[in-house]
Amino acid sequence: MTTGIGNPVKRKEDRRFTTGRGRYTDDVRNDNQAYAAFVRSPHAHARVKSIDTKAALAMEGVIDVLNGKQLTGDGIGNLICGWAISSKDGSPMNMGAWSALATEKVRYVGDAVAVVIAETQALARIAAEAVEVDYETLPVAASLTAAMAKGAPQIHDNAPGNLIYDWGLGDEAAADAGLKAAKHVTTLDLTNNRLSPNPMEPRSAVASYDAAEEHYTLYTTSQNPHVARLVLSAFYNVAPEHKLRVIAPDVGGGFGSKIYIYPEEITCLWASMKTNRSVKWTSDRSEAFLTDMHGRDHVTTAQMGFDENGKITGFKVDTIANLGAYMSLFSSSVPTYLYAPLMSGQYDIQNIYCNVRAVYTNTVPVDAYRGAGRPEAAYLVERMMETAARELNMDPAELRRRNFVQSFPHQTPVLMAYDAGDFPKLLDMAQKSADVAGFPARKAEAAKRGKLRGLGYSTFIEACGLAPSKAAGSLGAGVGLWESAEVRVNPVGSIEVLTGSHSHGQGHETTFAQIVAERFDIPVENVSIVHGDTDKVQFGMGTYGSRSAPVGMSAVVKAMDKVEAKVKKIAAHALEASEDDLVIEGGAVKVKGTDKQMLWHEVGLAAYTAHNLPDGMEPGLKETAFFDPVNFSFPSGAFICEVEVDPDTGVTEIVQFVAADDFGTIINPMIVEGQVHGGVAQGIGQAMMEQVVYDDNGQLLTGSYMDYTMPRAADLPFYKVSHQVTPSPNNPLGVKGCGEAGAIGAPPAVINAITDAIGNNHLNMPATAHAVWQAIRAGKSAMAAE
Amino acid sequence: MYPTKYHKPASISDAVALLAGNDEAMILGGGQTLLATMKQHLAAPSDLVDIRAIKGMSGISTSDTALTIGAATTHADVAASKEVKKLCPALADLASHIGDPAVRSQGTIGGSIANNDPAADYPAAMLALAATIVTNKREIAADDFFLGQFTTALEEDEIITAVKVNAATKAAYAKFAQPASLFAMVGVFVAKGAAGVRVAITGAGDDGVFRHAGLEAALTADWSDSAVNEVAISADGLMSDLHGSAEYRANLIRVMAKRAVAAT
Amino acid sequence: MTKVSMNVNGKKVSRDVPDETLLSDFLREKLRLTGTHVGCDTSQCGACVVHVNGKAVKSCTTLAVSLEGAEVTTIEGLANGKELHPMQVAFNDNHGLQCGFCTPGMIMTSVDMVARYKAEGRKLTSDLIRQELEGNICRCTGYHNIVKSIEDASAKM
Amino acid sequence: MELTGEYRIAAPRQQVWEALNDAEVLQACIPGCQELEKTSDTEMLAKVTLKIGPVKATFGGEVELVNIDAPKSYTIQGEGKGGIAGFAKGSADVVLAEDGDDTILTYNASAEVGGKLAQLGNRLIQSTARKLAAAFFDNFHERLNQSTPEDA
Repeated sequence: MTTGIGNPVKRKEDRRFTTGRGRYTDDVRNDNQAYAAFVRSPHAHARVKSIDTKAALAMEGVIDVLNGKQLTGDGIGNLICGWAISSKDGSPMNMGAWSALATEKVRYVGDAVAVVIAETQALARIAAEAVEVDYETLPVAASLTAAMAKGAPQIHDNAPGNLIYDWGLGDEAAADAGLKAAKHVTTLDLTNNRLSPNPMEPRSAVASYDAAEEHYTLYTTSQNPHVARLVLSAFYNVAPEHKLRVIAPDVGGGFGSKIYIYPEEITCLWASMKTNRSVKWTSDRSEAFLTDMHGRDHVTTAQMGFDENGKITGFKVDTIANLGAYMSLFSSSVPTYLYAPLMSGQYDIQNIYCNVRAVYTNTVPVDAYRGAGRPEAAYLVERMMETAARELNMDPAELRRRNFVQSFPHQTPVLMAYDAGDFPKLLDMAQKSADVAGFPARKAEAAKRGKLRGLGYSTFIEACGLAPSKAAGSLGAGVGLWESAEVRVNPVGSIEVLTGSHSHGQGHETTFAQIVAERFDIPVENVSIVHGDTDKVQFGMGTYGSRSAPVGMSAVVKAMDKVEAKVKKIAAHALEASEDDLVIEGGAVKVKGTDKQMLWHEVGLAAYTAHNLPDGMEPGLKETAFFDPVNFSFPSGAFICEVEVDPDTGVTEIVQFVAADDFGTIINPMIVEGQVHGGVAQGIGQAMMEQVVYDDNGQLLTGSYMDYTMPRAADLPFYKVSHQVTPSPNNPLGVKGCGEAGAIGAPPAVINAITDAIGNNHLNMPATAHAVWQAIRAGKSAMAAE
Repeated sequence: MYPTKYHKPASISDAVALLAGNDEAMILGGGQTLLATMKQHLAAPSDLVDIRAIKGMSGISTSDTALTIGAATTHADVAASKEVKKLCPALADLASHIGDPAVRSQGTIGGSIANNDPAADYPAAMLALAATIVTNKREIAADDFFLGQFTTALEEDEIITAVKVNAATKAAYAKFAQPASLFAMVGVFVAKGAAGVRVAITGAGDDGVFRHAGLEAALTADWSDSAVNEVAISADGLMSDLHGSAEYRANLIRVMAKRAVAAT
Repeated sequence: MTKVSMNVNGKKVSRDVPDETLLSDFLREKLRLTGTHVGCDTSQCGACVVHVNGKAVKSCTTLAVSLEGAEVTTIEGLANGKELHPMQVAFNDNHGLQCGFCTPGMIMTSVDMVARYKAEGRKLTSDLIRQELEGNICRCTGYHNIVKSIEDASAKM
Repeated sequence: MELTGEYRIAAPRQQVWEALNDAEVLQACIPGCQELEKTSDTEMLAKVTLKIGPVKATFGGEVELVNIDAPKSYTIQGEGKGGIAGFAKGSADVVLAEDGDDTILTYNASAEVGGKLAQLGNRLIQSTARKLAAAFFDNFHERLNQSTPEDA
């Protein structure tokens, strides 16, 4: 069997994508299609005094112009953040009201105040420009510094000083004591740069309303259509769940940015009812830069203490997170529970304390972006280790080795119980692959060419497979984090798997089929995966946090357990054998040691003809299951980046990038490697190229690909990817999840390499050529001053 | 896009007639800048006058020492031209690095020069090669043509029909790309020919393409990359933006000038 | 409105369209050939690349009315019936795509790239492939497998 | 974004001051100004067309003279809406000092752009603002004085 677990099966979904037959949301066009265009604020902070729609309404082909007061007047609820975080003093987070169309105030450039519905997209856009909005501009706080300054503009009335929460995790006294007892304390200030996710498919929504049935259908670019329906129904009061169908068809990348419910989807649904038309909105890239949730954006000061043997004695972190103008769906959890619990890294650290303050600013909301909190943690911990090694004059790999966790499970002082791993071996593998031993010679050779060569490590851990519902609930999550599956064996033996996971590039149609093919020993072609439609699939939780394999596939496995049990009952009955003697192989259910068998499709047919089933058995062969993990999974990795810097220009070339990962069991190595490639590319993007910049007035200055640097082919190397497998004991497949590792592990490896090359540790991301050139100069003048 | 009316005149006089007296009409070449601007609703020409079908607007002709390149000749055609490669390989090389392959197959030399984007490549070549810009009305020396960012000597209904470039004995272009747009953050074109040594810099100036007297003097005395080291390159008047400070651009001018000279 | 006729994927088509209609809109909305994607508005991402008269063109930065009589090939017209073009096969073989959104433009650019190098008798190396892809952005793959796909197809085209 | 300049004008301060308060003079000097209509002694309605390469946007808005200390100084400020292009705000503190028969004009201007122009055109905004400010005072200077500016 070459299609089962562990095989690089070529993707089944590729044929439609390579022939232009993919079906994305913007490809949907209904019969009575109309188009929406939003009227957006050019001001970062302003009161909406009046909206004059006369000129727009007078245009031929304009169907309606709708505003926020009408929307709230129809009972459409505010957008919410679904994870409640309490401050250290026990007070709840200060969540400000967020209407899909602003009613009183706009709080970031791009905040929508009205929507135009027109016969064509071009006309809708032109008419939107004709809507006259009278704004009274207010002082702007576009940065953390501005938002936290004394007398800063108040963005939401219920968040004094723009503070959303002041939260902590760990034992502060213990961390202080650990630092006090240290022989050496490393202090680091760093910034985690703000990023725009930029999936290549812009967001889109097509909403239609059936007045006779009072039923809505929404096509949308979502990573979790089921949760979208729940939230649209329960919180935004668009329609009860049974009157709302949400379909996420082919989705062109997400990276977190398509997890959330956005104002546009709510508005399109509501507008479809108001106008009795199908309403389509598709973002253009300029609009995406303005309105897609951003990622990261932290500033941190941290201290780590070491004893005389280089063992970590304590770690104390103070982070301020910019959440933008409103609290998006998961935003509160990203700098808290997805961040602080990772502060132990791959290390045995007994004393940790992490304080996080979250702050409003007049910028687009910030939420999860590939890795979500874990890249920020890994960047801090791994920059810290490298910096400490330099200060202690130790080999950075050796310092890490002295602190690695050695046995599993390992309980950290910050909530997490690591499941499985072998960190020293992983680092060995990476060092070998990177030929670290040969580095000094390569560095000397580069120096002859006038180039500065550097090497940087990142040995990181992540928590994936979000996660036990009970634990999440106790920490404030508003939803459970299990996953569902339904496995349908058809009368002819083909199999449909309906999963609550959602694929937007991850290749589920192939990998999910592989685990079914493996289990029932049938061709992968005979299995199809159905996802992304709330009318077809039962409630599920969607794809983010590298959870499709550890949670989504596990649910499929549970459902297959049930199918197998029934199959064996049916076959045992038909073959007059004991269930214990049956094996499923070679497309049949066989009685061990005999030539008696039932072909796979014969079992299916038997289940549905129901002519000869065991007494009391229901006909049919379809099982559902829900899987709720007992713990997160903990993929780990050892990345080594080697760079060459041109001191004349600051241009950095990545000459080698090694990624050694432990994802537990691997279903399809080709797809897993693809995930690593893409994640590393995004990590390199964060480290060297990408940054969202707002000016002091809250104007977005990086609002197109002319100014926001997307990694291109020529910016990136071939990656050397390898794996070790320590299966996770917490799910039936032993998988850990692979979607985010690259984005989590790469940034510190890159910055550690560049700072090594230039001999100046003070370098913020993105390390553009300009920034590196400046750091080289600053390093030289610092040396001259010494 | 806003509604517009498209015209494809077959002659210069038809084109001029379409442009005359209509402030809102614009000339369309390859459209790689104009159409992108129109999509953003930042330009709303009432009429687009597509000059690519006018006879004689495309193509490259040569004499022993000079090239005449039709205004509607695409970057890809300039890059691939045997004549250009022979008489002025630096110009072919420059054209082969404008935008990306799809942009090069559409964008035109006339459009680039008429637009005079402060980060465009061609204006540096025209200035350094002492090219002549030929219009339907006159011939304009490059020195008199580029008048600051997005500003040229062109009158309202004046249409570039061709550029004339003399072969240089030595010439090269070195570009440092702005990382996001890949436009020139600093582009330095060095040339030595009948017009002497000329060095033109694009991308860096606060007001568009300019010649650098210091570099020209130094390279006139000694055409070598080490000569560049001795030249004072001031950051005054250079652009400072998200992607690079004026000081960085000044540094890049030196580095790119050296690389250009070294490439000759 | 102007009537524009062109040959798209071997079929003659004529439509009345407003003059400002971009080729990408013409293909997607008038002909419902939705394989051509639009991923940006500054002509940089390349998701919209098609072939016009044998050359790769960004269809989002080209007016349909300017293409009277042109030969246009889109991703839907690349395969020969059921038989996929070697580039399409190579992208599948080498896992050169994930979400699939940039893929049509990537493939159309790649086919043009390989054809140009072959016509000029130049060898296409991985470094050159990376340079040639400057007008196409992919967010999923990190390009590794895209470059491999093009190298692979280049040997077979 | 701060923009400054200084001019020597061969005219007495009172005359320069009057010109600075003359709507007709201002309209002629503001680059791209198509209309400037006085609504009070210190307030005007303006329509200004801005051209940056292929970009063309018309801004409508108000121009106001504040902090008036006749005939020594004032602040001229304007704010206009340019439809989809966004908005532009600018102000210049203008100081007139007597130097014999001449007047020394100094300005300190600032500009702010919002909306689509800021989002898409930031590389050009600073240089354009500088150019526009300089153009205004160049025009003004030229109108009152044929000699060339000392420092523009």
